[in-house]
Amino acid sequence: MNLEGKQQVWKDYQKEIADDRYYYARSCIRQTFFPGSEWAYLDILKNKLGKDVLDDPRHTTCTGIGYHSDVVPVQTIMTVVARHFALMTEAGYENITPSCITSFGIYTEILETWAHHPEIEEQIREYLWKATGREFKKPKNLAHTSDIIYKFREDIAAQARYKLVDVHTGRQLRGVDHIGCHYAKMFPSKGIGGAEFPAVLSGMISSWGGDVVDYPERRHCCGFGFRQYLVMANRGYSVANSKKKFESMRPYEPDFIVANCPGCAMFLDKWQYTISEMEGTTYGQDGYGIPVLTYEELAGLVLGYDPWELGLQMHQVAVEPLLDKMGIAYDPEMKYRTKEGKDIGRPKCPTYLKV
Amino acid sequence: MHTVIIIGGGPAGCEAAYQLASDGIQVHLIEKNNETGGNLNNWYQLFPDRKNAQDLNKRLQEQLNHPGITLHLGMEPSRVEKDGQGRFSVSLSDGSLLEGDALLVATGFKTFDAKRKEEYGYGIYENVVTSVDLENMFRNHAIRTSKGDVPRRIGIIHCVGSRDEKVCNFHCSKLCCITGVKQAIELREMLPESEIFCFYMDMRMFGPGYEEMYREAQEKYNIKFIRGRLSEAAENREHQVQVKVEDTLLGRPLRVTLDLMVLLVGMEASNETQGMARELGVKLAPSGFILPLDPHYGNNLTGEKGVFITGCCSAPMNLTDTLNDARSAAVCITRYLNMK
Amino acid sequence: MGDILKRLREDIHFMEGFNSCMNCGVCTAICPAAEFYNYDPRVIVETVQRGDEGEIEELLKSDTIWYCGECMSCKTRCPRCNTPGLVIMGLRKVSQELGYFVHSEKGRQQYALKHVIGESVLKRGYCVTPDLVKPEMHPEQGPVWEWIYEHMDDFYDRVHGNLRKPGAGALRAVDAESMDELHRIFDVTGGTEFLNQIESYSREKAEEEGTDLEEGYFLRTYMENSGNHQ
Amino acid sequence: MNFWGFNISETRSINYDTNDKDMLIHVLQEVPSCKLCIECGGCTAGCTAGRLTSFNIRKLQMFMKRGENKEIREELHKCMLCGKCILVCPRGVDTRKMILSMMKYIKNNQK
Amino acid sequence: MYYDNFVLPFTIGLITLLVYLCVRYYKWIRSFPKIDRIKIRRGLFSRKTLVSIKEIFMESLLHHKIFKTNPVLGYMHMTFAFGWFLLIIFGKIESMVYHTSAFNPPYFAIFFRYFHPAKETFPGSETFAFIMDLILSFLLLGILLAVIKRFYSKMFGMKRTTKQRPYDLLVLTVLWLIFPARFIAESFSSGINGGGSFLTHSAGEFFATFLPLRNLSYGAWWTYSSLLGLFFLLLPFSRYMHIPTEIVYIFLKNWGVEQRKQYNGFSEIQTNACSRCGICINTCQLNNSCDIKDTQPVYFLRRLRNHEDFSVQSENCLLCGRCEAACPVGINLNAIRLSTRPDLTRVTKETYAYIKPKAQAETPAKVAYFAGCMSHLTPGIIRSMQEIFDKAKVNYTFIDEEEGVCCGRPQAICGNWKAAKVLMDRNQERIESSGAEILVTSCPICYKTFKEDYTLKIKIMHHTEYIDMLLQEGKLPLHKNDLKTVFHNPCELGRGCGVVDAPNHVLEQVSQRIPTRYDGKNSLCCGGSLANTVIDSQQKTKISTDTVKAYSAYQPDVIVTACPLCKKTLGKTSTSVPVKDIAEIVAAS
Repeated sequence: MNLEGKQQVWKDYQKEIADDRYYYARSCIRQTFFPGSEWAYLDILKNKLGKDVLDDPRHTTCTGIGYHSDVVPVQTIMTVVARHFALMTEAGYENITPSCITSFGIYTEILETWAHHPEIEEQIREYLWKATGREFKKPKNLAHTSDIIYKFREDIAAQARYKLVDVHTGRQLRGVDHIGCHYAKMFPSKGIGGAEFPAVLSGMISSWGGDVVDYPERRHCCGFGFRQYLVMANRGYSVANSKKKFESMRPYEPDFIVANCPGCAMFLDKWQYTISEMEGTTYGQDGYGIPVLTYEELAGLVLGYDPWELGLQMHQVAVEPLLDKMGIAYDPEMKYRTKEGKDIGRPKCPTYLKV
Repeated sequence: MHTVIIIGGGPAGCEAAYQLASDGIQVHLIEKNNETGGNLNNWYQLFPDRKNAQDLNKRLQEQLNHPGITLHLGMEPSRVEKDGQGRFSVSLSDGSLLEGDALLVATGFKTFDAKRKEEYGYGIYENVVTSVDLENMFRNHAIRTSKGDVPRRIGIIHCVGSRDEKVCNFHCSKLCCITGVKQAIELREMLPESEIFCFYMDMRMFGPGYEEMYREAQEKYNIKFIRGRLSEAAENREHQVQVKVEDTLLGRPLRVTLDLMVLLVGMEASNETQGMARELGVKLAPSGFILPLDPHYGNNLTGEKGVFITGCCSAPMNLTDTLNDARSAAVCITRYLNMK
Repeated sequence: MGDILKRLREDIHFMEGFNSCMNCGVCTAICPAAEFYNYDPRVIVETVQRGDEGEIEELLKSDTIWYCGECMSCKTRCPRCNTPGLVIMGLRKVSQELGYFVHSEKGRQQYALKHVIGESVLKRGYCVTPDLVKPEMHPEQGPVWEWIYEHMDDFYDRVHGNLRKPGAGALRAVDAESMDELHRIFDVTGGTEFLNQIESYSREKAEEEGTDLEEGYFLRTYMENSGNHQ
Repeated sequence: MNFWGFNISETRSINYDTNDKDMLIHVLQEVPSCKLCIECGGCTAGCTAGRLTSFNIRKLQMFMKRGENKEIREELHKCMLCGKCILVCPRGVDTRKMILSMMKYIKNNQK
Repeated sequence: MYYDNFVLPFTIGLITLLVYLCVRYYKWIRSFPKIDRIKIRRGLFSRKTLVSIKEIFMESLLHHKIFKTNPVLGYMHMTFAFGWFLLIIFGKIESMVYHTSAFNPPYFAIFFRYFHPAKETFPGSETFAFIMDLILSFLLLGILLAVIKRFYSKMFGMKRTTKQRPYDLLVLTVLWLIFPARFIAESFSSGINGGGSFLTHSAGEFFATFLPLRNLSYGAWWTYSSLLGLFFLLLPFSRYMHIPTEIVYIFLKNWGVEQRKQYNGFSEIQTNACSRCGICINTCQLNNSCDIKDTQPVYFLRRLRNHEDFSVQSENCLLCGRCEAACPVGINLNAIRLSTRPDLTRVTKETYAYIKPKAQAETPAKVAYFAGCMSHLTPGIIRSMQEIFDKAKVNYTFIDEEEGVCCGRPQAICGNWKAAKVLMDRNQERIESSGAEILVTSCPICYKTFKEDYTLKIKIMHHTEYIDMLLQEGKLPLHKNDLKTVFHNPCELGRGCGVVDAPNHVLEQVSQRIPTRYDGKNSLCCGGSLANTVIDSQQKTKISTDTVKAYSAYQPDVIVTACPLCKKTLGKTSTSVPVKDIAEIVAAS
């Protein structure tokens, strides 16, 4: 693959990202499955990069999962999002940073729709006023939280305690990125690097010393498909799509997967377990899975955060092989304990997948 | 004696120059490159008769030896002005000035920049080439993958940069289909063992002998035609290209790995065509080509009196049509000059 | 123009997603649903383009429109700037408005989605919360999740969660005032009505079948798979 | 219902790389005119069996060309061999012989 | 006792042959289906046997049919068969007269001239000698013709003669040599001892002038006997097996044995009854239009007999039946060819399960019209039939107007009888549910199978017959016009079902029908036949072009046929003369 060609593409897809003062919009899935990532993101921004970021206790879900499950109408989700804009405006912020690809896609779509159809924006303003008595200004800048990390990836690299390098051999660690469909497929110009050769995560990997693997099914959906996962009967679709990706990336022997979207991260992690149970197949080395990280976790590891504080024990696929390669010190005893060190038992072992 | 200035020394400009000169008109032919022929210089064989393109090119060049024709090679018009009597003065890049009674724009087309279709990976994947690159490979008689192997499976992708809103080209370039068929046949002749696919949406076999050539490609050369537009290409570890299309006539997604992928790049108005249109205040069609005064009767005329157009600056055309169009433009100009 | 078409043309997703189709199949080529279901977004758009009311009605009553995963990969590709995914959203909306969704196995699942996601939004202010991911309903989540689920209260603290507590932070409880506002937004914008509509059509269907909506019918829509979808 | 409540779906994609093209080779040898098909669907439009059931001769031959032999095994016996399709084909494909050739292949390669 | 060792080759050969034939025929006949064996038992002592004997005389000896087709060829065959027959008969009589007993060993009559001392006279010995010489010369002339035919076949009005393989050439040579050998042996004996008549006597005297006959004569008799014995031993494995087999076949045929769908002993008998006269080669349009020269019955049957691969030849046949109509032996060529086509179908309960039965008609119409699949591509035929029904005020129901089912014959003619049977059963149900009394079809293919393979209890008519009936009953108003027509009788209709007169009647009543040499059962094939799966569309087009050319030579205004397939096929190539269906002509008149 010709890197220069890719760099040419990346040049065309550089979006504007605000420097500071972000209004944080949380994600239902991230907080459920990766609460440590959320904390790490806020902590990195505030304490490592010295940025002003507001975690507003009042905002709700964007209803995105309901919207894409077709149980929440478009006017409703627009008004819910408009309320978030109002909260942001009231708090004196102009830059909104959702921490979820579904939300990011929806925010982008809503702003685009309003740009094309001002009458809809007007209608939504009326709805919001009627329902909450609030008014809003549209955000000046919309960026996904990963965009922010991408923007400051070199600052993070400068503070890094670990690199994405195998400390035993000096080999660059191979990382596979998964940016999530709604990040750039709907509006390629809103994603760093565009939809075809996205750079938002691969940029982080490169900056932090790793090697990016561009495999054939890189762009394929993880298979969430909203209703296709949420309803049990449909999950065959969901897992099959992830499997397709695993099969395609396996020959490249990646050391880790980093995902943009909390949903994708969760699925790529959990489906490895399911596939191993159903078919006996594992995709990592020596019977392990391929560790799946969120970009916050990746940044956290590079910056030397404690893996268990980041919540890496919540992953079904063991992350220890990656930690070992990176030379990160961790206390295996503490993996499944509470903050206070209380023993609350440990998860059962899967049949095939080594943990 | 009348003088006509022709801008662009491709097949259209050359043929028009010769026709006008033969009618006793003084012709100035301006060509930006150091040789005439334009895009024809990049071609190996012509369709449907598979004649060597350079033979035709040579013939056109020889015609330019006519004493009535003055060639200005390596020149570009920097400014064009029209006086009250309808005479044109054209300043050339070397500072010289030409004067003429009529202006013929023959600035032609350029091929679509395949890099703009990122998902096809041109310039990124090692074994993705354009139809222009392939012509070059034909001329060197070397069809090889980046590793130097004989490609065992080759896919030809139609409609690259044509009929595609995503690159703002709504128009059909019309020649790519037959070019694809021709190239498939040429590939087969050089690589008798390879499997060759064409991924098309419609086979637009508009010219005489084209449909027959298409049929022959199927029957004699065993070229496989699959109706489905390329959606996405990816490179695997062996640097092969994995393509995803829908086999639309089966209604099922199709996955196939190619050793070499050829993009049939479409035609766009050349930068010079667009520049001349701006300079002369001539209207452009939404496709970016120059809009003729009337699509049936005035296809060599523009809204600007004394400014004529010919060849691919007004629409994608094959060589036959281009040469016809050039002759037709010559007739229009002669009549215009006689009425003046 | 028939009622369905009229409704479709008024739908913003449909408006944005449908221009004209030349059947090139670019959408189907990369569609994750076309890969695993008997599904072809190109054909959906073509059907809509033909504009036959009866045909579209049949489509709205079929499993077909429910196969899409709304990943919107199709939007990136279409050379005519259609978005079959958005067309699907329009079709699904109309199917639910007119009650056609209960005619198909996959359509009936809307009740399960309403029951799980819709109600969660209105109850908790989130689409998904840890307590919603019950291990018995989510065997694929694996033993680690089961362990987390069982020690939810002890565990989230460790990873800086603020589970069901006031204030900021992951998994915090949404305050009452915000919940009120959320409910009012649903009322004002038709969100509540839409959810009720799904429920009432589903209730009719459940009664017709003699099952209890929240138990038997819910479980059926959540788990039923005829296997005839490929 | 299994423990999971679902199975991993199988792909519907045609995988040309791995599909078995043995039947294709056999049929093309016996009926070279198959190469001439332009997939216009004329054969299918007038098909006697096609009026009564889902039989689609155009697709059948395309499935063969892609090596999707399972579809052929499922569909082939629906043909009545009436030969109407031959009269319609604008490219002179011997569609009926193609069917016979497939039948022959399947008969000779039964597992 | 009249005996010499040289008779041994002949005698052993003859006995071996007879034993072989008995075993062989017994085996074949035993493999017949029961019904056919019953027919033999019933026919054996009936008039049919006498009829057979007459036919054997006419065909096996006189070769009357070959004579009719080609006199020179007929003469050649006759000299061989009849000449030899006479030689045996008169020789036997001669020996009986001499011996005054009917019981003498079979070789005695054959080698009479050796055993009979020349000086010894008996009643009519001179006459017998004369007759025997006459027959021998007759035979020798036949051989001369055969030799000429082999090297120069055009003289016989044949484009080409049957090609032989080396073994056949050997047997042929042996056969050719038998009579010259007899001639030489008899001449030599005559040259030594006298006797014989104008041929052998004169030759004997002539040979005696320069040959040591005493040394040679005995050897000549050995040669003659050996050739005969060799011929008998070789015969069962050569084309000359047809000589005895044809006789057996004629008996069996007349007793009512039929060629069935399976290839069985009767097929073997027919295969062996082919004399390879080669007449089929010249009637075959694949030969005439496409230059295909290996598939005609003579070659096909030879492959069958020799157990060579016949799969291509089996399929490469239009089943137009022109060869069968011309075959002097009357072999069921189409049926045999069809019986060799393998059934590729496997019937399960899924087979054609999608064909649903039709509801019983509440008020049945008198006539049920079945257009046939192909007719739906020639809507002119259907519309004309509907007009005709309306004009004749016939109450009819259109069975396959919307959802037709194929008659099953296209499957059957590929050998796929199993699937065909399912189709036929389902279709029969649907036809019966109409409750009609007459089934009219526009397609001769359907017509043939309705008549032969279905068990319909209603009257089945092709539309030509039906229109003819309407005209005869005066139910159809008639206007004769000046249109000059020629009639192309579809293979399945004329030769296939014997419908010859009806279309001619109809055409004569509505137009100026020009008689052609292709009328009736001599009609050509249009080339569109579904039966041939080997030739490609260009070759079919060639046949059709030639057929159109043949009809166009009569300068008709229109070529009329009575089959949608013929109409489409001929119409494809006939650009100057329109091709119409008889129904269209009638409807327009």
